[in-house]
Amino acid sequence: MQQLSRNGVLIDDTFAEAFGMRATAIIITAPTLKWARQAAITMTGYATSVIGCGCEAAIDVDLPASKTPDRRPGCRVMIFAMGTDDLQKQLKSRLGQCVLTSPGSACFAGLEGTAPLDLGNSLRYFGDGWQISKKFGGKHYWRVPVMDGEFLCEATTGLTKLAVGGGNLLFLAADNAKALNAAEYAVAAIEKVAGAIMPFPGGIVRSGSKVGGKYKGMMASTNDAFAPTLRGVVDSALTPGVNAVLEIVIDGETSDAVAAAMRAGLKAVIDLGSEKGALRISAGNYGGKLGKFHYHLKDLLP
Amino acid sequence: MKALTFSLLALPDERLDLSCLTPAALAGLTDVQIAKLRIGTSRNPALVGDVFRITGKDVNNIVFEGGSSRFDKVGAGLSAGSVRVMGDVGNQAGRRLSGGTLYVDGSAGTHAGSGMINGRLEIKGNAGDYLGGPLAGEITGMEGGLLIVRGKAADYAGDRLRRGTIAIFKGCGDYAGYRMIAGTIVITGRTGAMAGYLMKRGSLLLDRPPENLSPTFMPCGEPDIAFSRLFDRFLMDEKIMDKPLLGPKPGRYGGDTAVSGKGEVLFRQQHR
Amino acid sequence: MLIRLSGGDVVDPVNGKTSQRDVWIRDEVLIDAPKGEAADQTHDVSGCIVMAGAIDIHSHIGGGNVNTARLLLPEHHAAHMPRPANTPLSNAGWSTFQTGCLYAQMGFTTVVEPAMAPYTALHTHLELADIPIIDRATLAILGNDDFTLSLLRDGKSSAMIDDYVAWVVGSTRALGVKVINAGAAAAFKDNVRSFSLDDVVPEYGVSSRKIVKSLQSSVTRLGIPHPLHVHANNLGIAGSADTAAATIAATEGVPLHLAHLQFYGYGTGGKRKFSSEAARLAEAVNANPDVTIDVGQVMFGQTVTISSDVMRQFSAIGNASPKKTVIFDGDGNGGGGIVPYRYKQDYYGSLQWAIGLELFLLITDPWRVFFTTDHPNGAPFTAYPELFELLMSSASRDTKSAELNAAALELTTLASVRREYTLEEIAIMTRAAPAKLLGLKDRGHLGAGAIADIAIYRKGRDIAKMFREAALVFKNGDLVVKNGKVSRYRWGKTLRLNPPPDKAIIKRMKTYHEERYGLSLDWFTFPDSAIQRDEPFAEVPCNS
Amino acid sequence: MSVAWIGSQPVPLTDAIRNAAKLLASCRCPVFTLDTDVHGTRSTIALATMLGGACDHAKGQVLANEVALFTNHGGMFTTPGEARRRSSLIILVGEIPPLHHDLLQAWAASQPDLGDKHSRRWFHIASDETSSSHGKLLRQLKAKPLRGEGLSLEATLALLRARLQGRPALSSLSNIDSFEKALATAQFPVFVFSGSSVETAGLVMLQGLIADLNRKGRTSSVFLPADDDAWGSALASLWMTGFPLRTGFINSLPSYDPVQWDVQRMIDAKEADLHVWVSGRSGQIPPKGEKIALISLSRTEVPTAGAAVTIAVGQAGVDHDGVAYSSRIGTFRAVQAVTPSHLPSVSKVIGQLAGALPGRREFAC
Repeated sequence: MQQLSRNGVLIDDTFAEAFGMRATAIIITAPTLKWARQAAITMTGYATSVIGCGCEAAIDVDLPASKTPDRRPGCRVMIFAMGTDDLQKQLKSRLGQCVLTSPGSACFAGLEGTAPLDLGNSLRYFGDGWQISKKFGGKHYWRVPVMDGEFLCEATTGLTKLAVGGGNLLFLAADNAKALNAAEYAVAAIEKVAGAIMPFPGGIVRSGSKVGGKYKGMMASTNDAFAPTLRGVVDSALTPGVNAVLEIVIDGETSDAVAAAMRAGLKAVIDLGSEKGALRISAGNYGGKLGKFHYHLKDLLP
Repeated sequence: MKALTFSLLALPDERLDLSCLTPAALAGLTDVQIAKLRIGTSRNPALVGDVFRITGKDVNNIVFEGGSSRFDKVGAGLSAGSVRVMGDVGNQAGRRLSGGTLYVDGSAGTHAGSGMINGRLEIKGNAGDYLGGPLAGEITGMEGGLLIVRGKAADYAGDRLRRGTIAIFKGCGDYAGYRMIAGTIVITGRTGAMAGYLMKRGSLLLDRPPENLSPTFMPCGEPDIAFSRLFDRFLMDEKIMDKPLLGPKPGRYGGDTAVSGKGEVLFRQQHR
Repeated sequence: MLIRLSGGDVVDPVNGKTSQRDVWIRDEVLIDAPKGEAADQTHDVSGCIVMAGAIDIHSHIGGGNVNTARLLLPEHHAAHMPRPANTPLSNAGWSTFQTGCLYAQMGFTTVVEPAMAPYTALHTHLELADIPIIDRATLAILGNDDFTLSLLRDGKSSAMIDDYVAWVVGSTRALGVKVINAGAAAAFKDNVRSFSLDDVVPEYGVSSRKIVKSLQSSVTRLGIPHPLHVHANNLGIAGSADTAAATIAATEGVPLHLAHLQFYGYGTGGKRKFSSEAARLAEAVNANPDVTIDVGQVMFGQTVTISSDVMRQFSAIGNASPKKTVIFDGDGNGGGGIVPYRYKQDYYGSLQWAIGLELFLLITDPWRVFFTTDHPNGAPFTAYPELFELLMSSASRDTKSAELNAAALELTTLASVRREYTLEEIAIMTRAAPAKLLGLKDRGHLGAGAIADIAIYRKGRDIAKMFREAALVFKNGDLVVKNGKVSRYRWGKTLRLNPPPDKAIIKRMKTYHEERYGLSLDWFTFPDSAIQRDEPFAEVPCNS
Repeated sequence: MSVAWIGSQPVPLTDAIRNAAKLLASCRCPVFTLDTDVHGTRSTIALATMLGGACDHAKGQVLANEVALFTNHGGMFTTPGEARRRSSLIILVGEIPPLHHDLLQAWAASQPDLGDKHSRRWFHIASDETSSSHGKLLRQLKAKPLRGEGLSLEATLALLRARLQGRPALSSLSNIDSFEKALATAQFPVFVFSGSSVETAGLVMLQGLIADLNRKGRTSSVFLPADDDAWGSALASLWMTGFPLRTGFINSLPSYDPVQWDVQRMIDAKEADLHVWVSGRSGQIPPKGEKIALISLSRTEVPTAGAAVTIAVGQAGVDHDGVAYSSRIGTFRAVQAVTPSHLPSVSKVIGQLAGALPGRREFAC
């Protein structure tokens, strides 16, 4: 494989292969950022992968009070799924269990989108007839009485079909500490990119996978080519000196958002240098057969 | 292009039905054809040309130079474009307005904004009874849009409001929000007796504690709700108000319990 | 004045086959072609169909409940704005004035208001007298009043019931008797909410069946030409076909007219437990020569339901559109309910529409099925032209069906029925048969001696247009409509029976009203002069 | 004795008719104020249809209040006869006009003979102030007041409705417990109201209350119009034009608008230029100080001050036979002349006016 080098970090001439997804976004506000984030974090828990969780979700960005509809601090949360029905189902149950329940929360559409997804429309019945519908400024809200006042929730949010899931970067490092350091730098940089989320814990995944496995029914199994302990016994992608690999998976509102996120992550890890971080950066793909979005690392370099 | 302008020649003896003078109705007509439209309502009804001098060409931008309390149904059915009246209007201004803007530089008679569906109607002066309300027999009032009265409104403002927002700045008479179905009425200044009588749902938003409510309105404390901030912001974004109306912890009454108790009166707390 | 209508196709099944012949009018009546006389006026009606003036036997055109509907719905005019523009008949026409004009323009010359509460007879007649051009008549409602129910409870003689019925018919100037959900309006005042043929009115212990049977017998014995006009129990309810079938079976050899049968054509089949039983009812009607029915066809759009079946109307409040209603617990027979309603092309509306047409098409004898929409309950009478077209053209039924709810239509036989009414059958159903049913020997046909009520339609492919705008209409020999427009106003008469009153019953009524209402009987009766028109009434003889 | 005047000058009736017809033919916007029986109303409306202009009743304001209950809401009603025979619990709503006191006293003197047949009990829904004339009636009926401190009638009705549905409210009502007990036993309670005693809003509240009670039991109301003739005229207008009074005719087509066609308002605003006052009621004359031409059809022996033409007319049921709405029976009644006189009926005079108009138009009466 041809490799490029930047600041001592080798960049594989490969690409991340990603898929079209359905996505939505909501804005959660609360009396304080802490409680807005709490609602958001709870809502996006157990949402790392559509395979096991039904959706992939995370906080996109925090929003200052001046940028939210009700002038309280908040954050924008994005949720991704493979189909509209899945997305609606996940949105409804997570909103009901995690946002409605969270102290002082309110919830608004975070995306214009091409079609509506129910927010308050599906939760209003919690009001048992006392819910209040309000339409103004071209928007529709529900006010549901709860024990600390009202849960204010926009009736719908938008759905986008232009979303992309599965952008990724692989950081190959000399040891675990350096791999983690590189990944953390990447996460911090990508968090600043609007419209892109990293659904795995802290944005990082260590159990990269390949499609299928030897056991029946396994949809995915360990990415043995990148598992350092197997370097000698399998057809490994790892080069000598690499003893740990961590991956960042990126879902974006648009393909551009994924590219921007990868670009930011690449830059951060390159800037960090091979001494403190990754020796080499790669990306995961399936040979280009499965996903229609290909992000070539060489095109994204600083 | 200069606005299509109707300059009042002399005050008419009769009430005029000006519903035919909207952009959609006048599109494609020549000045001569317009001058021949019948607007009078008595036995020898006046034509447009008898009452107005017509100048300008831009049919999407209609201006009445001069007004009268006999100008009925100004901007009725307006769906796009702009109508401005530099004076008073009579009854049913902006009746079933569904888009565009109607601006009245003076005062309006009864039923201004009756059955509005969308769009914006702003009245600089006062409005008569039944602001936004239905005509006799109709069972829903305003169904959407923005209706702003910078002066006072008389009785039954927002009668059977179903959707949309009405804002009244210098107080109103009795029975504001009578039989409201939903929607929002903002009132600053004094509100007369029996506001919200028979309201089913909907919100009356006041800048002060209400007086003379029916005993079927129950105090509901002053919980902190996000809605008041959201709505305050809407009022300012739309340039309806220049400062917050309710603030974060408005007082609340629920009512009319004679009907269901699902409507509300929210008001700005005085001590804040 | 001698008028000749020359060259038209005369459709007059009572007097022979359809043929091209001249029709002659002398003053107010039809005559055979006079020999050696020249007409003062000749109208060339070649290319036209000539029929007798049409007769509507069941149309709520005036009286307290109709006027209350006007009061409740001033916005209704707007709901009935002409569509398409400039076709005057597409406007329902609320006023008495409009009613007369709109009927005349379609070639109708006699219309029966089928529900006059006896205590509001004066009001009804004032309204009917203000309907221009056409003749009117009305049926007196009985069967829910304390007096009738007390007679039945107390087992009084049939002669006494006959005397009472005759007094009511005579003093209210009715052309017949109607019973509306017999006993239910009385029971509703006692908080009964559903009422069937064998249910019993509280306080009286009298069943609905007993009331109907007693009045049916009285009407027959009194020689009232029109059989008892029955609005049966359970109108509009899924499963009401059983009630209608039971009522049909209850004729027992005595004539009976069942009103707006469509509203009883409902079974409980299908997913929505609302299905068509029209075929079964049509079979029952076909098999029972004592029964006549009118249909009460449903057509789509905004209308208002007006009925003295106060129990039924109360139960319909929830479906009111727009949501405002009047429910009136009147004196005895005088109650009712006004419930506005919009027939939508949904499952229910489609089914109702189809059931009405099934009845029209599956009942084989045009002498026993009558053309009504139960105006305005099923549709305003201004929908008649479209209905004529549906009856006369299976293709137009197919076209309309394609717009409607397929699931509903599948539960009906409509698609398989290809019958098309002929002009002769239309003439029987809307002219000859109503005249016979009502005992009006002077109309419904074009034979010599009949009054000159004539409708002339210009033949054309567009059946609805043909019937919407009569080319010429004559009423009592007066030319009143030209090219679908009223050209001359006149005042018709209200047709009534006048059975001789029995002195004893008058005395009894005086006592009853003084005791029970604290008022003398003359508060409840009126002289002809109260109508303030020249000869407002015309008498129709009872059968001897 | 004179029956017609031009200005203050007695003239033969035919001259007055001709003169009035001239005024009618030449005016721009005639308005008609009615206060007459059904046939007087019918003829006046027929004339107004020919001429354009508008028709209103002399008591148009309170009539509009009553009409609005129906046009805006509807309700549940019964007749005075049915109330008398069937209701053991009568609730008076506000002040019932004196003209109906005889009826109420007749009920009090009788016993229901249908339904629960209990002797009648009376309640009275009242505002905090009640006039003394009404107080006497209430004492005679032994009507228990339902009222709350400082509450208007509209507020009291709201409170009562909330209470009967078990919903909370801020005040309490006198005698409410005994009222609830009475309601529980009566089979056909009847609320009695008039348009003069409650604003339309209160009437709508009352009908809501009645609708609530009819979910499980039976209750109705008797409407006693503030003025029988006014209600009769409204009904006649309804069948003739499709609309109640305060109907105008633009191009002979009727339009109903209780604001626009308020005749007194039109006169005050000088939108009208000819006022035709049509009253067969003794002593009733048009409001003074009107600044437009006036034709007065009044039951009078002297010319009406300020009228261009005055024609004396009779009253139905006094001077001549006629038909009038009667709240005793809740429908129309033929009334006979009590003291037949030479005074012509309104309908006759209006018919002559119509006949004297130039051109040939259809007079629908």
